[in-house]
Order: sequence, then C-alpha cells, then structure tokens
Amino acid sequence: MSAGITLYHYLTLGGCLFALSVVGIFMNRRNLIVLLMAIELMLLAVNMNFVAFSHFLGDMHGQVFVFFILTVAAAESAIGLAILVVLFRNRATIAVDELDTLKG
Amino acid sequence: MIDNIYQSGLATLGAPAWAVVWSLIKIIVLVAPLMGCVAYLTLWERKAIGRTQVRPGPNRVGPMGLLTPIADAVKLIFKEIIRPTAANKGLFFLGPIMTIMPALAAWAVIPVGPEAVVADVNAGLLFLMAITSMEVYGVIIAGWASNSKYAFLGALRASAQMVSYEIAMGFALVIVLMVSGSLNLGDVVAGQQKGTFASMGLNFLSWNWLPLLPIFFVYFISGLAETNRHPFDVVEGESEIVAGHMIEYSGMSFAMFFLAEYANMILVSMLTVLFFLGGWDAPVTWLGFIPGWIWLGIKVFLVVTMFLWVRASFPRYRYDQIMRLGWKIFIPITLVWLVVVGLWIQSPFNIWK
Amino acid sequence: MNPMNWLVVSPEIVLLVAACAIALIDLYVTDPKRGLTFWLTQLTLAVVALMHASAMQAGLGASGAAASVYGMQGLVVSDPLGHLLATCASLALMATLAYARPYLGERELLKGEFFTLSMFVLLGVSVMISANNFLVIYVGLELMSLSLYAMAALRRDHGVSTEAAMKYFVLGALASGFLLYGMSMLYGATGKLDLPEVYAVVADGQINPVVLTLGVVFLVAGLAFKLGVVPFHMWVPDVYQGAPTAVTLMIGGVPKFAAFAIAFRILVEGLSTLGHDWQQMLMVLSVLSMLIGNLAAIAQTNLKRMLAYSAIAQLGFMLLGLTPTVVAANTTSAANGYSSALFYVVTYVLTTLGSFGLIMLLARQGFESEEISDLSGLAKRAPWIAGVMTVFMFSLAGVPPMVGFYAKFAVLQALVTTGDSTYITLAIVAVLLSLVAAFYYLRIVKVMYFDEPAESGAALTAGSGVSALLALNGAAALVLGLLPQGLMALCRDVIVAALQG
Amino acid sequence: MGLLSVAIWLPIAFGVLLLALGRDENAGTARWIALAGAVLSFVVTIPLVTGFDLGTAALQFEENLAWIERFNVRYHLGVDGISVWFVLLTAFITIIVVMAAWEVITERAHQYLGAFLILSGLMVGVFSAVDGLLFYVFFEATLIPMYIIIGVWGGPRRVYAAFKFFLYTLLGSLLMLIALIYLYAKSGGSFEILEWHKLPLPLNAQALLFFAFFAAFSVKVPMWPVHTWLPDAHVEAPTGGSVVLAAIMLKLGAYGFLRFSMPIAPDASREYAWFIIALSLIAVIYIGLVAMVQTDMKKLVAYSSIAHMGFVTLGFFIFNELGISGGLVQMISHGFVSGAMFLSIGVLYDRVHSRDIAAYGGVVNTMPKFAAFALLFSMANCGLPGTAGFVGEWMVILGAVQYNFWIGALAATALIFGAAYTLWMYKRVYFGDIANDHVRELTDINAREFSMMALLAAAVLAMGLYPKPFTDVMHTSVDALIKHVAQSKLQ
Amino acid sequence: MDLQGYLPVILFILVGIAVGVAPQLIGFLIGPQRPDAQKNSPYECGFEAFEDARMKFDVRYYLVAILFILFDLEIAFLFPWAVALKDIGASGFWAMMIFLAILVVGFAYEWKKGALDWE
Repeated sequence: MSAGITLYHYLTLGGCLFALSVVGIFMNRRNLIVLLMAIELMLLAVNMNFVAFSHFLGDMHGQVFVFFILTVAAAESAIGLAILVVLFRNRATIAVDELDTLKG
Repeated sequence: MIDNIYQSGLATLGAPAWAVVWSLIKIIVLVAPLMGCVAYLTLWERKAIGRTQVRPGPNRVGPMGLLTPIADAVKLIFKEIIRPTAANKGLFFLGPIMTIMPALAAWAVIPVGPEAVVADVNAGLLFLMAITSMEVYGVIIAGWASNSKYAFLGALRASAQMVSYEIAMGFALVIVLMVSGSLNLGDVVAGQQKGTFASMGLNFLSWNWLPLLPIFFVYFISGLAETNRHPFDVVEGESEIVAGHMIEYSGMSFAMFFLAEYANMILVSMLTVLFFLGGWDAPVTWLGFIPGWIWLGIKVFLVVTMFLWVRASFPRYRYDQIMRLGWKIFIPITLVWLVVVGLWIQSPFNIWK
Repeated sequence: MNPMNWLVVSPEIVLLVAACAIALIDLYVTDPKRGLTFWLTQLTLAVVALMHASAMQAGLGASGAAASVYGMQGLVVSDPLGHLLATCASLALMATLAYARPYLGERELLKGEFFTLSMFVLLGVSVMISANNFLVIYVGLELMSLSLYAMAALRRDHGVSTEAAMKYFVLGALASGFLLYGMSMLYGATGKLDLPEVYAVVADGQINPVVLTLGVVFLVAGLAFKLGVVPFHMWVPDVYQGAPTAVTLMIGGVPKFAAFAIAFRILVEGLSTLGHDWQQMLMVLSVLSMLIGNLAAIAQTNLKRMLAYSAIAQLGFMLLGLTPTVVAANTTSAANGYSSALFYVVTYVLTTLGSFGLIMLLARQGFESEEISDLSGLAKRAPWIAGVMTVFMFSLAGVPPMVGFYAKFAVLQALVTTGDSTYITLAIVAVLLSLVAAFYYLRIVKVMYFDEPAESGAALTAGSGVSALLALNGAAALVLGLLPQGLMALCRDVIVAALQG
Repeated sequence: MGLLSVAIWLPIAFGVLLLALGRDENAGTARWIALAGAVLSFVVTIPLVTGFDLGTAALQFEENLAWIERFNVRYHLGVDGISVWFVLLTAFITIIVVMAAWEVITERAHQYLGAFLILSGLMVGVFSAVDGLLFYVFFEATLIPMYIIIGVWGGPRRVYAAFKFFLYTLLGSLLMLIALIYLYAKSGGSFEILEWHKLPLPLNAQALLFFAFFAAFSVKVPMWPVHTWLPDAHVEAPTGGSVVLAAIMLKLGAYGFLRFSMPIAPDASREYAWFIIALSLIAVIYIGLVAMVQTDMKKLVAYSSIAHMGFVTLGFFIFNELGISGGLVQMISHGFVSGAMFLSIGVLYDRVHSRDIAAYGGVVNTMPKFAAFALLFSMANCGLPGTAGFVGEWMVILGAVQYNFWIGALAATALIFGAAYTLWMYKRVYFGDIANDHVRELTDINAREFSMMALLAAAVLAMGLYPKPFTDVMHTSVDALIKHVAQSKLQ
Repeated sequence: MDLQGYLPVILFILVGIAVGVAPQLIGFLIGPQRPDAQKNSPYECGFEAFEDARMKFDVRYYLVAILFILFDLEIAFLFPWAVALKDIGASGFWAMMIFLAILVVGFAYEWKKGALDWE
C-alpha cells in the first residue's frame, strides 16, 4: 500500500506545505489568525521533512527534532496568541492591512 | 466459526477489500451493542436516580419502562431540527458530528478482551489521547456556530473545563504508562495481571488502583469533569445558561450530543477499568473460570453506576471551584505522584519489573 | 560516544537555576524598583561572565584542538570563541539591564518578568553560542526569540508597541521556519545533525548537491532574517521603533552575538566546504543591506528607526567579514575575515548599547526622546552626554580614532588581503556606502551641536549611576579605538582556536 | 616618550582638559590654559629644528612602538626634512588661532579652544606618522574637531559647509584606506610607509594606488574640480577655523602626495604627471580668475588658496629639486600668509560683521596699524619679492621652466592674477575715502591683535628675506625623494 | 511504513462521522420543517438580542487555552519517556526530573501570579 510512496513524495508534500504557508504569510492581508496558522503550517511542513528523512535514513534523530519543533511550535503559538490578544485590545482589529502605524 | 468466515471472505474479496470489510464488520459488532448500552444507560440513569430519590423513575413504556429509550429515540427522530437564522449553517451541523465521532472512534483501540480489539495498534494510548482531545472541537464549534450568548458562554466554559482536566488526565495516563511501559492497552491490562499479590491469587490487589490510588481517584474525577458530568456540569447549568452549547439544537442534532455524552461516560468507565481495575482480569484467581468479557462488563457497569451515584449525591460545584480543583489540586497531585512513582521504579522496591 | 561532561555547560546551568530562582523570588518582591531582583540578576550575570571568561582563558591556554571541549554527548562545544561571545553577551546584558532599569521604572514596566526573560534571552544566546548540533541551535534560537517576542510586547497598553511585537513575532517565526527547513534539507542530505559530522559528510562529497544547496539557501535566508539584513530586514525598523527602548536595546544588542555565533557555527564549522554557495549569497545580502540600510536611514526622523536602518547596514558590513572564507583553501584569510567580523560585532554591540542607553537616559516620563529633533542642542544642555553620543556616532560612521573605525578597517583588510579582485571591489563598494552612512551619523552630531535646544531648560534628571555607565561606555568606545590591540588579538586567537577545533 | 609624541599629545591633553572644564563662566581660565598649552606645544617642537641633522634623509626623532600587533600596525613616528617644518608650522599657527579667538569666541569658548588644541595635536600626528594606518587615523581624526568647529561657531550656512567639508574629505580618504590596506597586503603585512616605498609594483597596480591616493589628497589640497568644498568651508568657518584650514589642513593633502603618491607609485606618478600638472594649471589660472570676481573677502582668499596650492602640486609633479622644494616652501609660506590673510579678514569681520568687500573702503584711515600689516600680507599673498610668498612661487616657476617652458610661462601668469585680485581687494577695502559709518567707527587693532599680526609678519618677512634655513632642512630629503622617484619600481 | 494496523482506525473514524451524519439526515427527512422567525431566532430571555453574541469574554479563558497548550506538550514529552522509562535508566529518569523541575517553576510562577485564580 505504501510501496509506491517514496521519499520524494514526502518531500514534495513538505515543499508544497511550506510554499503554501509562505504564500499564506505574504499574500494574506486580512487576518492575523491566518498568519499564525500559516506559521504553524510551515513548522508542520518541516516536521514532514524531518520525519520522512528520518524514516528513510533509518535515523532516529530526525524524529527527536520533530518533538522539539512541536513543543516550540506550541510555545510560539501561545506567545503569538497572547500578543494577538494584546494587539486586539489596543487596536480593535486583527486585519493585517490595518497594522500600518509603523512606516518609514 | 469466525475463522471460517474470515477465510471465506478473504478468498472471495481479495486481501485489500476484505481487510476493509472485515474491519467494518468488527466495527459494527462493537458499535451496535455500544449504542444499545448507551440507550439503556440513559434509562438506567433515570431509574437509578429515581431510586436514590425514592421514586420509581420511568416505568410507563414497556415493562418497567424498558422501552423508554426507544420511545425517546422515535420521538427525537420525528422532531423538527431547527436551524437558527443567526447560526453558521455548515458549522452548526458539523458540531454534533465532531462530538459524536471521537466518542465512537476512540473505541477503535479499546480491547474487550485479550487481542479482542478492532485495531491492535501499538500507539493505542496516544491515539486515545488524540481522539478524545478532539471532543472539545465539537463543543467549541457548536457554541460558536449557534451564535447565541448562552451557547457561546457554555462552549467557553465547557472547553476551558475540558482542557483543564485533560491535563490532569494526561498526567495520570503518563503515570499508568510508566508502570506498564507500553502504549498498547492490551499490554496495560496484561501488566496488571502479574505481581506479588497476583501470584498469591489475589489479582485485585495487583491492579493499578492500589499502588496508584491517588491517581485512580484523580483519573475518575477528571473523567467526570471531562464528560461534563455532574457535579461539574455548570457548562449546561440549567439555572444559568440553560443547556450551554447545546441550547440551539433540537431533534436528532441534539440527540447526537446526548449520545456522545453517554458514549463518553462508558468510554471513560471502560478506560478506568482498563487502566486501574485490571480490565478483563478476574479479581481473584479462583473466579477465573468466568469469561473475561463478563468481568469487564461487570466492572464497567459498576464504574458507570458510580457516575450516576455521584450525580445523585453531590451538589454542583461553582465554576471557580472546578477550575481550582483541576489546576491547583489535581495537577500538583499528579506531578507529585509522578515523581514518587518514578523514584519507586528507580528504587530496589520496584514492583513493576 | 562523547561523554556528558556537565562542566562544559556549567555557566548555562548556573544561569538557568538563577533565572528560575529569581523568577520565583521576584514574586515576593514588593519594591517597585525591584532592587533585590535587579541586583541578584546582575550578580548572576557577573558570575556567568566570570565563568565564561575564565573558561576562555583556560581554552586559550590549551594548545590546538584541545581548546575545544565537547559536552552533552557532542551536542555542545566549549571553545574560546564561544566563551568570548558569551562573556561579551553577559556583560552587554548587564549594561542593558542597568540602562533599562530607570527607564522601565518610570513607565511602570519594571516587572520581574523583564529580568527573568532577559536571563532566558541570555541563556538562549549562550546555548546557541555553544551549539554543536542543529537541534541545539534551534532550541537556543527559539528560547531567545520567544523571550524577545514576549519582551517586545511588554508595553501592553500601547498600540504601536504591540503592533511592533506582532510584526516581530510573525517575521521571527517565519525566519525560524526558513532556518528549520534548511536544517531539514541538510539533515536529509547528510543524515547528520551534529555539525562536525555534517562537515565530514559534506566534505566527503557523496551527496545530493541539489538538496544540499537548497538547504544552504534556506539556512542563509533564515539566518539573514534573524540578523535582519536586506531583503529580510522588514521587521528591524518597525521593531526598533515600536518596542520600548529598553527592549529595543535588548533586541539590538545581545542577540547579535548569537547571530554571529550561529552564522559561524553553521556556515563555517558545518558547511565551509560549501563556501562557494553561501559566500556569494552573503555578498549579495551584505551589499544590499549596506545600500538599502544606509539610504533608508537618511530619510528617517525617528532616532530609533534610524539606528535600526543603521543596524541593517552595519550588519551588512559585518557579513562581508564572513565572505572571504575558502579562498584557495587558505585558512589565514578565512581566520582573518572571521576574526574581523567578530571584532566588528563586539564593537558594534558596544556602540549600540551606548546609543540606546543614551536615548533611555534622555527619556523621561511621558517623553520618549526618540525623535532625532529631541536631541537638538544637546551639547548645550548636557555637553558630556552629547560628547559621548558623538563618540558613538563617529564610531558607527567608522571615523578614527573611535573603535568603529578599526572594525571597518579589520573587515576591509580581510577583504583586500585576499588579493581577489571581487573582494577588492566589494571593499570599495563598502567604503563608498559607508560614506553615505557618514551622512546620517553626522546629522545626529549636527543636531546636537549646531541646532538650538528645542525646549530650553529641559533638565536631565538621570541617575548618576546610569550617567557613569554611559560615560564608561563611551570611554570604552574611545579607548578601544586608541588601543584596539588587545581585543583584536583576542578575536583572532579565539577564531584560530575555533578553526583548529 | 619622544619629542614628537610630546608634540602630539601635549596639545591633545590640554584640549581634553579644556573640554573637561565645561562651563562658559570659566572662559577666562580656559583662554589662559589654551594659550599656555599652545605655547608649550610650540616650545617643545623647537628642538626638532634646532637638533635637526641636515646631512641625512633618514627619519629623525624616531619613535617606534608596537600598537596593533594583530595587523602589525606600529606607533611609528619620525620626521625628515619634508615634514619637520610642518610640525612647527602647526604648533605656531595654533598659538595664533588661540589668540585670535580671545575675545571673539564667547560662547562655549572652552570647547572651541579645546577642539583647536586637539586638532593641532592630530595634525602634528599626521605630519610625523610614518606608519600608514597611524597616518590614516590622524588624518581622519582631524575631521571631527574641524567639523564641529565649522558647524558650531561658523556662519549662517555652517551646517551645509560642515557636511560638505566632512563628506568630501571622507570620500577621498576612504579610497585611500583601501589603498593602504592593499599595500599592507602586497608588502606582506606591513604598514611601514618606508617599506612601501621600496615595494616593487606593476604599473597597473601603481596606477590604481595613485588614483586612490589622488582621491584622498586632491580633495584635501584641494585641486580643481574637487575644490568646491573649500570656499564653503572657509567662508562659513570662524576665523580660527579658516586659518587652520588654509594654513595647515590643505597641506595635509599636499604632504600626502609627497609621502605616498610619488614614492610609492613613482612610475604611475610620472605616467600621470601631465594630469596633475594640467589640473594644477587649471587651478592656478582658472581659479585665479574666479578669485578675481569674488565680492566676499573670505571667498576671495579661499580661491586664492586653491590657486596657491595649485602651485604646490605643480611644483611636486615636475620632479625636480626646484619644483619640489619650491612646492614645500610655498606650502610653508602659504601657511603663514593665508593664515594671516584670514586673520586680517577676521579682524575686520569682528568689528563690522561683514565680509563683503563692498562694505568697506578707506579702512586705512581708521586703522592705520592694521592696514600696514594687511598690506604686508597682501603683498606676500601675491608673491612680491622680499616676502615669503615670493620664494616658493619663484622656485616653482623656475623649476617649471626647466621642465617645460610653456608650463613655466603659464604658471607665471599666476603671479599676475595673484597680484591683480589681492591688490585690487586691498585697494577696495583699505584705500580711498571712508566708505560708510561702520568704517568710520572702526578702532585700530589692540595689543593682542597686534602681537599676533606681528608674529605672522615676522615669519613672513623672515622667510622672504632669508629662506635658506628652510631650504637647507629640506634639501637632503628632497634630493633623496627625487632620486627615489626617478627609479622605476616596475619589475 | 507499517500503517496497516491503522486501517480500522480510519474506518472507525468514518463510521463515527457516518453515525453523526445519518441521524441528522434522517431527522431532516422525517421530521417536520416549519420554520418561523420566532422559532429561528437565537435563544434569549425574551428580548431581542441587542448585541453580537460573540462578545468579548474573560481573558482567563485565553490563559487557560495557552496554559493548556503548554502543559499538553509537556505531556507529549512525558509519553515516550514513560514508555521507555525502564530502558533508559537513572540518567533518563533524572533528565526528566530536571525538565519537570523547570515545569514546576513555571507552574509555581503562574500560580503565584494568579493565573489560576477564577474569582
């Protein structure tokens, strides 16, 4: 069943996810939450890579790395959300477009 | 006989297709009785609470009210499913689905006897954690999609409460894992069948509940809170926010929440039994002639009845008390016990070799 | 298998324990000035700095490869380079906190969290500095970044500040993502995470070059994000401007050491065989940074924002020092370049500390003193402070005898001594762009000396302690300029030791 | 600590002391301290000349200490016949500047005087440094005090002038820095200028080096067409600033040509001598014409400085003894003369607050003593015999004629232009009837002004009447230089 | 990768979804459909709702959510450790104890800060 799936399939998937998240970060002008989600997606893409490599190389270290990434991702989203809340309290908006007081 | 069916099916359908069909058969064999249990659990709850309050409980439909659940089901089917104008339609109906699905899917890795499990996977416990965590999505989605204040507040309360107790529950599971050393639920049960007392024939003293007594209580009580059962049912506290996140639901949509709650009750009881009460193991060796699944059934029934007993006996907690219990009492207890068990395992007095 | 060797990470352990302890102790501190917390933190940092410094001495005393000691089963390395950077980082943090304390106190931002978080920043920095493994680099990086994100949002009721924090967070997380993606590619290509092993496998040459190059590209992009060089610089000006000045200093000071350290560890220690790939990227990045940083800085009216663009340009200049690496497998020119870059970073942080410290010194309740025009006529109001700021500005502009000149000189000589025409061209481009830079640094001096005071009689009510520190800081920039030998030699020694290890 | 170190660090120490004084109330003390510092600094330089060994072209009063071992940069000082007079000149002019500022600068006088003393020390450093990087450090560091002097105490467009001054000079010197580093690399890790002199280099490398140095020094000299910062800087600078700029800072550039361009890249120097000569002639003639149409006295003197410095570079690049010594003598004499000219303008400006020629007329009537001094200086500026200006110009013209008659002839026209614009200005400002009330109310120079004018006048006359000591000191070094430049360094 | 064992799991999830979808569909098909404005309005105490139901709510809910994320991940770390505890010996045990100690510091911190109070 998984015989046809090679490393390159996983890498392509990882690459697509990564590209998607980058596009999400740069194209999205509406909602900061989407941005946070894109960041998470990016980390997941990396995880996909690591796990795939780890499996095909038969080396456990990659999976250990994934564990750390997962944890950090959680801490990161916690802080991200916290900043988002403070931001919303100050500005009453989470639209990316409207974060434009700092320009120069 | 089962082997014969399996072999003939394999021959006619070929390996891949048959694997699917066979699994489906197993699932249905598991789910159908489960639904029955759920239905009759509702009846048993009403009966039991009725008895504690010295009243008969439902007794009109069928002998001793035994057909009441069926009547309930029929009634619910024929009720209108209201779609509130303010609600997000798609999400509104996704809510119940997301609630019932994990409640059922979790059973995939639950063994009802040695090797008797739909999916005998190694990471069973992990899957269980994962899928039960999704329960909270159903609640949040329902509360959000309803676009009603009561529902919204209810969903918030429910989700906060559920995630809080999930931590205590998670720690409890970790402790169970430490002593069993396996994520496979079958192995967890098997691990409880050995030990000093077990070799003396007193199996029930080798079960996890004794060495992990505080954790046993924490786990059970967290289970109560996790399922939003009394005395932790402020999320649907009738006197404040009516039915919480379910307020806008009616008919079969509402029934899904209802089903899920009772299915979860049984699930939690089942897990309590598997983790702490030896699963299908007979309490004493000389009773071993009674089949394991009967023991399992008896134990689960007793634990579920505990749920009802608690509901009948205890006053409801305030929300702040609930959160305090979860964060300030259970989490420290589990942390301390985690260290104790860890040290115990490191020490020469390790009983889980 | 390498031994655990806890001794290698003993300063980090001290730091971690102290950070945890201080976090808890602070909960019982009611003093609004946080005296106990402050002094305990300073004490810890001093101890850590001493530990690193003595370890560095010991490492330099050891000969050759013995200078590098591996610990935690090869996850971390203890070499004089790392200890030098960590010592500098600890000292810089001490100065940062000293500058920040009155500033934050006036704004009711002086909470125990600031100290704890800043210690975690330092912890992350030192973890990164001593990292010998991709995973450790990542963990250290995130420990630092997450603490910095939180600090950037310290001023919770301030719209601009929180907006800056959000931008910092999003782009910082993006950078981590890039870095990680690069790491995953390298892991896939080599199957290793330990830098020396990666180096060995890459040097072997038996691996897929496409994956490897892709990995390097992403790594460099991620690093560039963290360093804040063009075209990954978008967050720098916003964050520098938006964050409270104390936090700006926190972001602009200590982490630069870490950025240098990981650039060195990954690119040089891990991937020097791929020098050709990343060298050219660094060249492009640095030239772009100097160009855009300097040009944009001219247009600024906000001092912090100007310093942000100047930071972009300065780091671009620093990156130049990392480019002359594998010229004909000649380690002398490589060591030369890296030690120049190291010297550049150290001196840059020194001036950054001073200039932001000065902004904080001038700020008062309800007055941030972050517009360039706020400095008008400072030479009349406070000649000493203006003098110190002048030293910093000329140092940043690279005018002798300030220390900044020697930094630029060191990098330029590293480029020119390669004898390669590309590098000489780069050097010429660099000096021409630093001429542009001189313009806006001069403008600060102009505002302070040539303009009339905007508001007469605005008395400076700074504590004598902070003023003394500032004077010390300025004196350091000048004295190091007159006598740069010690630091330069040190930079060279540690780099040589690191390259041998 | 050697004499040269003392000459460098003594004024700097005094300058720092003055900066530390820090209050306008202390201005009186500050002035006396500054004067003491300046005089003391001058006194310590006198033994440099009296003890100078005329027989050798080697460095004298050498000091050689390790400074930045990492790059083999040494704190290496020393003077030869070319540089020794400039050390004295610098110290001398500093005294004049301190005196000139006495009553004029009231605001932040201590900073003003401090900046000048530091500047003085740094300039001595430039002239005595024989380590490339040390030279560069001193060379660049002079920008900082000058920038502040122009910007703080300058005229209405001082900010513009200060920026222009700084950035123009910095541009050139940064390219020189690259050249220095290149030489460092080529010479195998040495910053010794004398090492570089011996370094064989291919022509294209020499050419690049030559132009890098040219970028630095031509701006500083300044040569046409990069001279435009100078009129601005001179006009806006306070009197002292103008004096120092004209008298010494311009010499840093010319000195650089002698110290770096010619000996390090002799082949390129010969190859591109026509280029420098052409630019110098343009400076001499075209700038002379420009000077003639100026209405601002300071601008006029500024342009005349450019023209005079054109003589210097012309003299250098004709590669004969007369030309180079003439250039050097011209540099020293111009140091006195241009300083004196700016000082005279300063004296007028302090009284009338105008530099416009048209605002004056008939000053001789109200300020006879002053007018006499001014006449002497004006004559020196146009190079009349008997004054300092004559010697250098004459030597250069002679040298040029030796080299090529037509170049000599063109250079000689400068004498005419010089006479024309200087004397015409003199006539318009000093002679004739009293032009207006301002002039009528003028008071003649006081003792302080008299003494500094007298000092300068003595120097101008001494140099004009008996230039031998000056040329004697230079002779051996210039000879050696010419021999060195004549040899090809190509391999 | 051996994922064969997970086929029943996926099927079970699908069955779970089906159990969720089917009754609702049946309810729609069999049950009456007589909507009216009153019936479809949000549940309120008798008045028209005069503000958005998705109102601002107590920040402590966020706090709980954030704390949950962190603690849940600690648990994720503990899982593999717990499984392997008997194999990794004392050093593995003490490593996790250090980890837990730091966790406890954080926990104590937020306790004292009042993040766990719901008054």
